[in-house]
Amino acid sequence: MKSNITKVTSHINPNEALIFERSQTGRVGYRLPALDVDEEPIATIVPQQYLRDDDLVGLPEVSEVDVIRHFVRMSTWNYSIDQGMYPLGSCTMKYNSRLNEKVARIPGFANLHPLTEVENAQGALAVIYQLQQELAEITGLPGISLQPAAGAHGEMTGVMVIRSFIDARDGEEASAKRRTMLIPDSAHGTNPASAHLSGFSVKTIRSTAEGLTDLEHLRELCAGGDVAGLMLTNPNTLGLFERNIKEICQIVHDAGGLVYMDGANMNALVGIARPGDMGVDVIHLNLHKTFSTPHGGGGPGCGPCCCSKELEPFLPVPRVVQIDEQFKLDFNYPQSIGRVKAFFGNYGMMLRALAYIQTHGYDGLREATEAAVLNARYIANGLVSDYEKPFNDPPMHEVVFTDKRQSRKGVHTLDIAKRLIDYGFHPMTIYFPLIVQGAMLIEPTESVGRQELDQFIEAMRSIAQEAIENPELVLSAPHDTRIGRLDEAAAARKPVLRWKPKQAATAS
Amino acid sequence: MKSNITKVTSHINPNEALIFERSQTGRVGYRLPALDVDEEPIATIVPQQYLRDDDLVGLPEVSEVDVIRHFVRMSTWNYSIDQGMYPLGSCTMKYNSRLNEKVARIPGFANLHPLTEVENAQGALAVIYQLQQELAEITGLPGISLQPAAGAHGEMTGVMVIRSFIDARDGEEASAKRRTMLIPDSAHGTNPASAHLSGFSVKTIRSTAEGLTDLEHLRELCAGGDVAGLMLTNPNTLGLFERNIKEICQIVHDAGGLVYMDGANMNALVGIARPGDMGVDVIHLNLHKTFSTPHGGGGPGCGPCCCSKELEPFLPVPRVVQIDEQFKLDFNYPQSIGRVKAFFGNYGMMLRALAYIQTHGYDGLREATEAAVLNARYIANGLVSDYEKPFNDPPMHEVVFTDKRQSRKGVHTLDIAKRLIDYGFHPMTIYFPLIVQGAMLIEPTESVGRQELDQFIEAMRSIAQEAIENPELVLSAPHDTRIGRLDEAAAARKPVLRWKPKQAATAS
Amino acid sequence: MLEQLGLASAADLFVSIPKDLRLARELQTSPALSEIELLAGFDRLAETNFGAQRISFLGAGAYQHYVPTIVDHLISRSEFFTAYTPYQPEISQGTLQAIFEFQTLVCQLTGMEVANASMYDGSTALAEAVLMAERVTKRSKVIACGAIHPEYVDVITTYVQHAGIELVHEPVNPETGQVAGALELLDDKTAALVVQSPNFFGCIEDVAALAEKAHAVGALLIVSITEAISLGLLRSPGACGADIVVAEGQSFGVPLSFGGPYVGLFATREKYARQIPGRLVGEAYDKEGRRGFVLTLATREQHIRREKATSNICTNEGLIALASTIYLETMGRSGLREVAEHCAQKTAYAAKEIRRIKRFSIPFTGARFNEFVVRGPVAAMDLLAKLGSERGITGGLALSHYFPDRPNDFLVCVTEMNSRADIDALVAGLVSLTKA
Amino acid sequence: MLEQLGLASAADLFVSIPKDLRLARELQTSPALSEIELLAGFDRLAETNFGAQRISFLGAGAYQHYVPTIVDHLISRSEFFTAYTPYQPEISQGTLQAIFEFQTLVCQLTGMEVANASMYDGSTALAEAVLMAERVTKRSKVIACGAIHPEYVDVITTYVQHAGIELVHEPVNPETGQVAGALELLDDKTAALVVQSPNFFGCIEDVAALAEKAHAVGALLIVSITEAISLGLLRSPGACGADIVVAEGQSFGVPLSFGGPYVGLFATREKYARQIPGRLVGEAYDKEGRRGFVLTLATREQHIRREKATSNICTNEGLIALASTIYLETMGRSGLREVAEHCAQKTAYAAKEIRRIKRFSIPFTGARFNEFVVRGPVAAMDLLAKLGSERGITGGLALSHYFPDRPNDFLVCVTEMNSRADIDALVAGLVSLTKA
Ligand SMILES: Cc1ncc(COP(=O)(O)O)c(C=O)c1O
Ligand SMILES: Cc1ncc(COP(=O)(O)O)c(C=O)c1O
Repeated sequence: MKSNITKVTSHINPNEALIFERSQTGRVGYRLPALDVDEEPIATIVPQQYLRDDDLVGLPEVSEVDVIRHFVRMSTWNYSIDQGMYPLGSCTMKYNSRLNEKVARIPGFANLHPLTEVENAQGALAVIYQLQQELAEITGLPGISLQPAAGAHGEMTGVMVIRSFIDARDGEEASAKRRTMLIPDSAHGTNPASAHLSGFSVKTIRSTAEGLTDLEHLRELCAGGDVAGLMLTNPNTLGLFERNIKEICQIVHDAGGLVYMDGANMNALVGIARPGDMGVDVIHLNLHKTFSTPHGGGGPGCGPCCCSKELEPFLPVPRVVQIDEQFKLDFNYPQSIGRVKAFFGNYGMMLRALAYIQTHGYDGLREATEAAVLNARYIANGLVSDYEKPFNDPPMHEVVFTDKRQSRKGVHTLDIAKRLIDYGFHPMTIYFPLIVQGAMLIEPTESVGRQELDQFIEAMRSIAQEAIENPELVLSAPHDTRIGRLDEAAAARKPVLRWKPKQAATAS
Repeated sequence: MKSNITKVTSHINPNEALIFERSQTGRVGYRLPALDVDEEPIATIVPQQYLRDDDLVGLPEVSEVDVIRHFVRMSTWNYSIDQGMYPLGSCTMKYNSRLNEKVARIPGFANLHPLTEVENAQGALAVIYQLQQELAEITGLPGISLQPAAGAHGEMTGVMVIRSFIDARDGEEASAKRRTMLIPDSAHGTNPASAHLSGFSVKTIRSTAEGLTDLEHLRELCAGGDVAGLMLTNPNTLGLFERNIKEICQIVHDAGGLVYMDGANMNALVGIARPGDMGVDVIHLNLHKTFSTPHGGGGPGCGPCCCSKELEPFLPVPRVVQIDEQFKLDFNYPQSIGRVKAFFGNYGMMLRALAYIQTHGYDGLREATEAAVLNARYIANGLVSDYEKPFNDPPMHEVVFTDKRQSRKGVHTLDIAKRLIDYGFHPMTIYFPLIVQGAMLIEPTESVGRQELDQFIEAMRSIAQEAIENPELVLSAPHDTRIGRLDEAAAARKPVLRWKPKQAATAS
Repeated sequence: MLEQLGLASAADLFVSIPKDLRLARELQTSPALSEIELLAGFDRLAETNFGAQRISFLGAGAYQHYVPTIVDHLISRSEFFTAYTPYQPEISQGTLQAIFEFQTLVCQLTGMEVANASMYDGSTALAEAVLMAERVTKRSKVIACGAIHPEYVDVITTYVQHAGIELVHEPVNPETGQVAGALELLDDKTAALVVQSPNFFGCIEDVAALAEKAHAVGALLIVSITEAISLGLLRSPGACGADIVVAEGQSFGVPLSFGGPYVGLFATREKYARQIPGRLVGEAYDKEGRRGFVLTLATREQHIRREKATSNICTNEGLIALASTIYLETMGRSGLREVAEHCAQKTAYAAKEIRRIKRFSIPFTGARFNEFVVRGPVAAMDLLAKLGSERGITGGLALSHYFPDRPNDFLVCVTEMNSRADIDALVAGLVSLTKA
Repeated sequence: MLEQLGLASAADLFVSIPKDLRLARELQTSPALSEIELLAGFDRLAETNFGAQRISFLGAGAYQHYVPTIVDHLISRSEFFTAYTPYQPEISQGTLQAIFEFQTLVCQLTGMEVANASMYDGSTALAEAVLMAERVTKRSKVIACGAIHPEYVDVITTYVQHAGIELVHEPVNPETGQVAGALELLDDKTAALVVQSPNFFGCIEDVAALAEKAHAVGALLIVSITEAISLGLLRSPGACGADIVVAEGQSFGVPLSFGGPYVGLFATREKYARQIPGRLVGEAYDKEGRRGFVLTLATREQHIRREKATSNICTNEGLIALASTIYLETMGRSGLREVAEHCAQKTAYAAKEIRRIKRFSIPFTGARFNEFVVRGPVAAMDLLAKLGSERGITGGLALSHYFPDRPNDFLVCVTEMNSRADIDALVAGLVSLTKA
């Protein structure tokens, strides 16, 4: 326990100001080489009317050491994978290898311009091609586009591919009648949003009490003849494998639709089962989950779209192909949905993902999957005595619990999550999926050992105990952080989204 | 204030165990390429009697992510320059440029073997040569050896140079009578220790009430005819410039001795004044202080020895010389004291120091000195109202205060230092120099801005206030750290200097 | 552990997967490589990327700028690059405060009132801006004006194809290289004018004039910027009257990395804040009145609004936004200006020198920042190929790449990274390779 | 700030320096360079270090080993590399716990009871060991046995020259390459025998036998190791009876870096703990019983004992000791063994292949770990120079560098970094360059 300090208010780390508040006129943190061409008056180069006249007032003026201290201090306010278990369900917070970071920084890749003529970028294209091959083998789906920048972007791509395919198959007119995308109620929010972006309207499929897709409801919805496809996550967002997947695909296919699989949960399947073998037509992967490219505080990601041979002509262009030992860009896909991003996508992530696949090897990939599932199972087993587990099926790589028992004492999922922070853990995903009241979705990944799993289980049990004996303690958590719970409602009511100088702020 | 949490004992960061306590049989964190030569039974290569038979039991068995988490967590228990002001007097804790780190990691340097033939290491030798030239200009002393690995090592080198010089000048027999090294009572402990290593006995010179070398005492000690030299720090360890330095040198020289200057405080002089111009014969520099090579939690350092033309023949071999545009190693210094270290010294530090000198430029070097002195002066000014300042002379790059006023309330230097931790600062150097009772030696360096200086002054004043109003608060500091004050006496009484497995520990 | 769970083998973990769906063999992916082998393999591949080793004058949407060493050091801190989206503000303040600073910097530079936490890149940011203009105005025609990056146009085209938006094009004035300006298609059905400035041919557009025209019919003006360093010198789009400003932020401290990851900047007027796609960070306070930052206005987003969200974006470009933030704070007020000036000055020098070469011309008269089109006497593709293989210089981008009707044109970009000697070498190369 | 202090100019800060001692001009050092220029300059210099770009078989006290990527990442954390000596334990536990682990690892590997927090390098650690032996035994003769690294011998010679220690040498057995073994100089005035194993010629010494002889007359045995990886395979000096063990730790994850910074390991028996030079970290507890670590037994050290200290060392090699600690923990129990085995196996292969070359021989019969002397038919200096310039291979160290009487001998070192193809290329080079 901390003794009663009265004066500790100026501890530097907890109080690092905004950089704008630290700025002092005239300080600089950079140096450029002297200009080596004769300097012309700037207005002779750019007409005055196009020149900036605000002198960039407000931009910070700080020294290099100011910047270093600013960000080093701020960094200490973050929790990160490198500090411990980060069991955020659906996010696959696994260890990000330092080696992969080094690979991405090799100057021959890092300094390569995306518009370099292909003859001078063969190594870079080889990486794309190899990664395509590896992902095709892993998913069992031969058509791969690495252009999408994240999972949601991959979804949009995949759904557009479905739409273009149906347009081509049925003709515009018939296709215009197929504008429904089926999405389970447990799906991630990006699924309906992506479907909407592609011009589909969404119909929601119920989940069964077991936590699986309701086949009856699916059949019912498919009967209308307006179904373009189904977007299904597998294992689903409850961490359960949709064991009727083959039948599901059959039903959708029979109704003239296609099956999109959200591959965000591939960490449960790599090396064990392949979407392509299940009847799925198109999926996206999150390289920033399953393939360990760093989350970076919220990106960048990379969301490859992988599809069957049939759908391949519809993937974005350009595609990277190999012709006579040479890697080329092929733009000649007249049925393509078009480009979804400038250049080739988030290339740096591809380097890292390929490095991940190659350092693991086929056996290492399978073992990672096994460990991820084993760890989730171990947690499921360890917590079932203290928390409500709404579904009986053995979980795959993640497991969902609820606050049902704790809420009787007024302690809710949010409180449990916040209290976990005091125990040194990042909380699990909370209130997702939406269909489970008070959901706590726990995904340990393969990157934790038994010691840490035990610590986590112990912490969760201890919180369950606290919820009974001392609920106030849980309700007021976290106690050990730089700031307490923030008033998010007030923040949204009168949003302050940028810093402004003091006077200006009061003036406006 | 933290509320009364009762259960937070398992926070991961605060409780990272020793790696040996985390070890689990069979875990590995590395992978080597498969052996690509035919494997022979190992005993046919190395006779059994020479082979290890303990199977390396006890060495850790952990995964890569275990290692990452282990050190990342442990790192968070350290204070560092990058987090804030580190006003450790005599240590010159200035910002360590990231650019210099990058330079030291350029593969053409980092992968270069020290026994590479000189024709294949011209760039590396050029760096040594250039740095020698720059340091010669900065110190005004033309003979430079970069071989010493730290300040103390440079001292030993310099003192041995003096001894060999006197041997050569006076002959072995006469020289044998000159075995006294004079050292002020304010000197750093390495000075007498280095003198001793070189076979000298030490006589201590008193400081005056003003904090300077007592000239009378010096003359007295020099009268004996046994004086080989004087080791003087300038500015001295009280942060005061020895303004009689010229006279001091004269007295010593007249007595047949030489003057060694401890250059640890060169951050007060670079670009402003040069030891060579003061009459000094030999000095060492601390590249890890004045020239910003990182302290690294206690090294590595680099302690170049710089001397006059007269003493140059006595420097360690090999020397790096330039002959017809080619850099060579010259071993042909028959009067040399010999080698003080294998290879060329701490080469990586030389790269960084040269980068420091080149990015600053001559004007930047001078400005850094001015800022360092200005900052110390600002602190002196800011604290004089609350703390006892034992010397009147304006301080150079560091300033000494004492706990005289606070100790009346039972609050001592140690307590003030510990309390400063709660305010987010690293403490100053304490109880050094030994001649000032309750010394607090404060060296801000040039790497702090006014905002931080003001925060520091405010913190110190606040502590002075606390010492009056609530001494207990200061006496029990720090309050905000992972552990409290450790029982160092007990630790020294029954030293535990290594981890041992539990059983073995109880067995032994 | 398996034992403790009552399982006989790892395979038992997967009983919920029907047997016939389980892979009965190992994957046929690469066997495991050691670090030594892996690095050697990637090094070998990297060596064949000759483009990365040459003096380069390639721009066209991705720019070579100096990145201060501290940027990579700071983004490589575990606490930043191995954290996730800051959903738990109490243990994510580092990321949140950095994003708040990012949003502020983007506002300051673009002259706008609000900015989001980043988009995937400039091209997708532009597509999202078009979708947003439709939402805001409830109109469906969008006019792409003049020389917009062709790949950006492609991306918009993909995004709008199912959104009921009609994308039409206003041509380039062949003399000036700027928007032709007649704008006959502009009417009260128009949701937005889209303009890029400096445009794909390097010419600075008269953004203020376009804003006026757009506003006259109640349309929005969307300004797209591919070379964000231009903001250090050129009047901000906000000051010119833009309603939405998007930019590719790669120039702010992000390596070329063969096209990504980069970062899309997205800024608009305060009144449209609730129509912005993507994440927003706002100020918030705890019970004790301590300031912090949180993700806010989340009701716009997919995880709450699902198909009615302002966008489907979830993961954005957090770490790259952080890199830009560090870059901008390090360069600061004077550095950004200085870099921009060096670009403009060196470009002016290069243009002057190239114009002097026999049979070379600069077809467009519009004012430029750091890019311009050069017309040579031979096919640009061949000329540049030779310049590369014989002189080790990447001389620019052959415009035939996108415009088959411009065989002899190529786009040259000059930044602070090109020394005068580089420029002189380019000129010398062009001279000698086109000698009769 | 100047103003506030009542000063007119920066020059006024220096009034306590007599005017005639102040520099009246600017220094004539380099003008300020930008990051771009600085890096370009160092890159240019680095390119002329051809040695760094070649396949190499150089050892002789500095070794090429694989360094896992995480080592550099971790030591580059601000909290480690910009901290100082852990004088304030409450805010230095990261450094302190790491050193405690380092000390433990050194003990485990050397088979000794206590180890210090590091010395400058292997050579100075050996010199300090010799000084310590004198302190412990109060005897003054030290016998350097057999093939000790010549630069280490030089360093001992420098250190002992004023310490009243007589340094004598026991020759090498010209057949085996090991210590001749007669040890006629060994007597009850002897403070210590010093032996290196594997020795400078790569031969493993019979350390146990030497320990027995030393102990028989009350002398200590000091064992010096330059190739610390050998500890993964060879019996530990402690198990052989050594009293002080010193080693160069560079092989444990430290780049070659043209000779430094490296790290000296220093270990001995518990009973000599208070005679150890340098820093020691020990376990300690706070009032609440929480375990921590502190610098301890400081009364041995210069800052307290001044001229009576066990050494003058203050700054040591903290960060490099940390790198070694990370290396050792990453490789761990099995990795260290595996690296050592690869070295031994590849070296055996190389020796076998080289022995087959006409007119080449391996003069010493002593067992080896990863280095051995080769005798060629021509001057080694010339042969190696040609191998470098014509084949791009650094074939080893010409022994004439240290021993003019061994013109045709060179020392070859093979580690896990040398592939079989590298070895075959070396052999092919030797064959073709010595064809009559
Ligand atoms: C199940 C699921 N689908 C889709 C996504 C969207 O992926 P991204 O954030 O990369 O756009 C996520 C990630 O949050 C997810 O968990
Ligand atoms: C005044 C003074 N002299 C000498 C030294 C010794 O330098 P080093 O620690 O590099 O051996 C120090 C450093 O602590 C010092 O402050």
